[in-house]
Amino acid sequence: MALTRDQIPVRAARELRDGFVVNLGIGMPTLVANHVPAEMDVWLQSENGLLGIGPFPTEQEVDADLINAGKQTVTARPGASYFSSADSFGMIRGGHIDLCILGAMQISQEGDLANWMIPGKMVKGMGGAMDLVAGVKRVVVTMEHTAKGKPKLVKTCDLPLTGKACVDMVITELCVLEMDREKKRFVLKELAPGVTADEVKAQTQAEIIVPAKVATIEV
Amino acid sequence: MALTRDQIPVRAARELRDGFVVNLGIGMPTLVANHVPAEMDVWLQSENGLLGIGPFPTEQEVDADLINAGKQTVTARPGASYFSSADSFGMIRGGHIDLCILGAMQISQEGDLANWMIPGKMVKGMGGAMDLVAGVKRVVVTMEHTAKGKPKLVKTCDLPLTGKACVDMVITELCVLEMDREKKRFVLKELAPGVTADEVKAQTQAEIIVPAKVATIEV
Amino acid sequence: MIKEGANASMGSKVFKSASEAMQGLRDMGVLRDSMTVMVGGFGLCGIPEQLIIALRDTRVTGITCVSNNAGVDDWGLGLLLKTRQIRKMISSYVGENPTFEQQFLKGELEVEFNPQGTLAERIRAGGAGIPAFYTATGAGTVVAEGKETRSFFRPGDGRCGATIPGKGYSGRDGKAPQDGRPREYVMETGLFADLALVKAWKADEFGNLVFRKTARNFNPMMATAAAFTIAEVEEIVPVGAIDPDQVHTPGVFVNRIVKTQSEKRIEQRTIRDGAGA
Amino acid sequence: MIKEGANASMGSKVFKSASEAMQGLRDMGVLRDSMTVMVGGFGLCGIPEQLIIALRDTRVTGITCVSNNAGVDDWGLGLLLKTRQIRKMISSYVGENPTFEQQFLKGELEVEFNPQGTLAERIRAGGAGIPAFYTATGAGTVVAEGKETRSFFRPGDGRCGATIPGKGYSGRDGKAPQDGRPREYVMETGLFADLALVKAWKADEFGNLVFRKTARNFNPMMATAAAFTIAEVEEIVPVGAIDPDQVHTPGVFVNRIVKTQSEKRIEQRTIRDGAGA
Repeated sequence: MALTRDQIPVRAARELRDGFVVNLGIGMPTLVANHVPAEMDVWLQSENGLLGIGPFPTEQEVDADLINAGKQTVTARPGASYFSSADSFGMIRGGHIDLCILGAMQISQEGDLANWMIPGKMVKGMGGAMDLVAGVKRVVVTMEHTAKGKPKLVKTCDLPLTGKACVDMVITELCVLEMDREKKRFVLKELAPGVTADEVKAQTQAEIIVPAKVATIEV
Repeated sequence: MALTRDQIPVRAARELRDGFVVNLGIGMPTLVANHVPAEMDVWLQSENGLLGIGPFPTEQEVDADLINAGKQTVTARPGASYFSSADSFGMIRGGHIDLCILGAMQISQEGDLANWMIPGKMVKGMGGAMDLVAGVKRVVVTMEHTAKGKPKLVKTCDLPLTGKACVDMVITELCVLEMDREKKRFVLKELAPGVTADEVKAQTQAEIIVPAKVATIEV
Repeated sequence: MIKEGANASMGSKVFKSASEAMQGLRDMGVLRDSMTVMVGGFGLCGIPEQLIIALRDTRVTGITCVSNNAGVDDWGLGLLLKTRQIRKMISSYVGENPTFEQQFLKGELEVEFNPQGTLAERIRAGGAGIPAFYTATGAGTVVAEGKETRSFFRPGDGRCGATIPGKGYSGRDGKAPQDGRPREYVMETGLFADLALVKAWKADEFGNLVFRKTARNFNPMMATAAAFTIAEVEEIVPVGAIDPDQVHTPGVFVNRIVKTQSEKRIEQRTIRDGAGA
Repeated sequence: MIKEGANASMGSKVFKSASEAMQGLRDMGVLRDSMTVMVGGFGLCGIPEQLIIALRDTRVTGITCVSNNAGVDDWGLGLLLKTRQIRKMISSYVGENPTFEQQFLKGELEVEFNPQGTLAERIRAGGAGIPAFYTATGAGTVVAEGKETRSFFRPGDGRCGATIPGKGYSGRDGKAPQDGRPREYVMETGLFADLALVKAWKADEFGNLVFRKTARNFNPMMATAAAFTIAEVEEIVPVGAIDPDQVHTPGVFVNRIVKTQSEKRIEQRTIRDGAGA
């Protein structure tokens, strides 16, 4: 059984480590915040200038001057700090963020990422995505394995890239793939319960490495 | 009569304008601060991270955390701000300082400045001088016209440069010279009382422009 | 023109209204058609909302506008789009604006997309006298097209001072932080504007600024990267009332200050589950 | 190695003494002979004085030290010079130190002079992932020797976006700010160290730092430009006790914190005329 949309962020949350500073993209990645283990101290960075995002505000706490990169009202946790966009992207570009989790439209077999131009739609811009994938130490993508039946893991992206060879891990409803930097291919690390490697390969255009033994995603 | 060492900073202070942000070098340039006209509001910047230097402290006010670029204890005036060295030199390099006044060992006829390596002595480093002459909008040099009888205004500097074509004005005990950027030569603007253009020329190796009429420095 | 006469006194920096803060700027050569304007803010957070309206009312046209976003249809830069005063946007994301979309699709509006961090750094660079710098952001993407690229060892590889050009290296590599191989970087240039409109929380009469929470965003760098900077603030305090250690933008960068009543619109009012009661 | 495992928890960041704050760093690969260390401070102002002593006591040798100055004979980096643990200094000014002079003249100590602003910017660049940038500082001087130079229109010339390379331009020009001619710039590279020792006024337990007055100087950038950063502070407060708008260095950049009793020596005690009474 493939993972549900709710289970993908649960699996992604297992990539967190105590003390990590993490940037979560808009959409499904944002939900990872709900699954940080209680005993773990994770600091969420928002590229518009906040380290230490807290929960969404109560009605009384809403503050127009305090939003996240998705322009949602948020709060700041104790120990938070505010800084300029230049300092924020200095933090990102300089490799000081441990992990970012974001979505994708296409990923190439070498880890190229395309996630900023929707084909046939007006280009809205890349926002901070290109900076994040270029600067953050580890880039994890959460996404559906296919789009309208077509593989999103492809040999070469035909959509405009967000970054070259930047994806370290992909988590879909079917599996977890991890980039092998030497071999320049993703390795099938984990399979959703009941999903087979052949099923993954059937829905994957990219050449991937399938080890003899693949673990099952704990759900 | 040539200006005294005390009169040179007085003349230099006339280059100040109300509201100017100014960086003063160590030594004679520092004395310019004593001659800011009372009705004029001039902000002194110290490149170690202070805008708004105040007077030297009283014994009680002395604070090891508050020094100027010459490492002297100072105070901060109301409205002052502290910032990092990176921000300080962003301010300098970015052209946000109106005027700097500093000393010189040699100045070439095209306005090259040499003031950081003393011949025959150990090199101590250029500190912030190269940044100041490259970034500040207007560079004024106060110095003695000659050193041990030898002209300091030369055709070409033989000492290592602090900056190329960076000096806008030179104030010595004999005269005031202003750079003409089109002609790439200094123009004799003012003479000390009783000093003649010929006397200046005799002590100047650099080719300078001497207009038919030259004003007298008011003392 | 770098803050020409900016620091020279023109009386007080404090103006009574946003429109008064624009007065005389045509004569000073700051306001003119085809000018470049930087406008602070991220979404509608920390935008100089009244200054945008005042700029609209000056009727300058052909503006090149450097701003992370383009406002919404009836607020922020959307107001200047509606009146077609903007010719070109330099932004990272412009999603929320049908007027924008319409003009863009008709070819009436030019857009230069910059990665958000590259945009922020270009503005900082312009203000700090850096004409160009290298960044890994956008290497191998359309952002790098037409720009110079070259490889360097990354900062942090091979230790201090080893961030020298990677001679003879032509490939592209991944991002394992310790592999010691050079990486491809794109050369990006500094940005500098005729006018910056910024929003701060507090100013003193010298123009020292303090920003509040995430309303800081692009405002501090923009204040440094224009020939003339006007700050819209919520409170003006006497000189000396701001702790010098807590000034975010020193007054040297600010030419005029105006106190306004901000609407502070919220784009995505999101509240905690069950917290609405 | 960019802050490898820096943020991952190793228990509290707070250590009891400067020497304890050095513990385990050899095993982590941070402390080793021939390492690069950044040390904050301007003169003796804002130097991490106890951490310098603790570093001396680790007996690492062959240090490349990035620091604006080199201390005095018996304090600050002078202590590390005395023990000959420093092989090379990257500094802007090193005047105050006979030990330094002696070793330098004997060729035992290598010195790389950087203009102070270039040094500050190289450190900031290293911390911000910028491998190289251009500056007008030092163009046409010995500082530019062996470095790439090229011409750009300066930021502020020819308006926004015009800071493009000046094609075909080879001359050097003056600095009239509006002449619209390209100017020569020097390429400088980012600096990144194995270890940064910084001095702050206050820290919270997450490592957020607040600096005091001109003791800020090089400390904030250095905290960002090393694989491992230790902060020496005068006060440690609980997480949440520092206003998030007034954090100078976010805690992500700080690995360890130690509270010490600072001597804070003064090099030039200068008092007002007649104020000594």
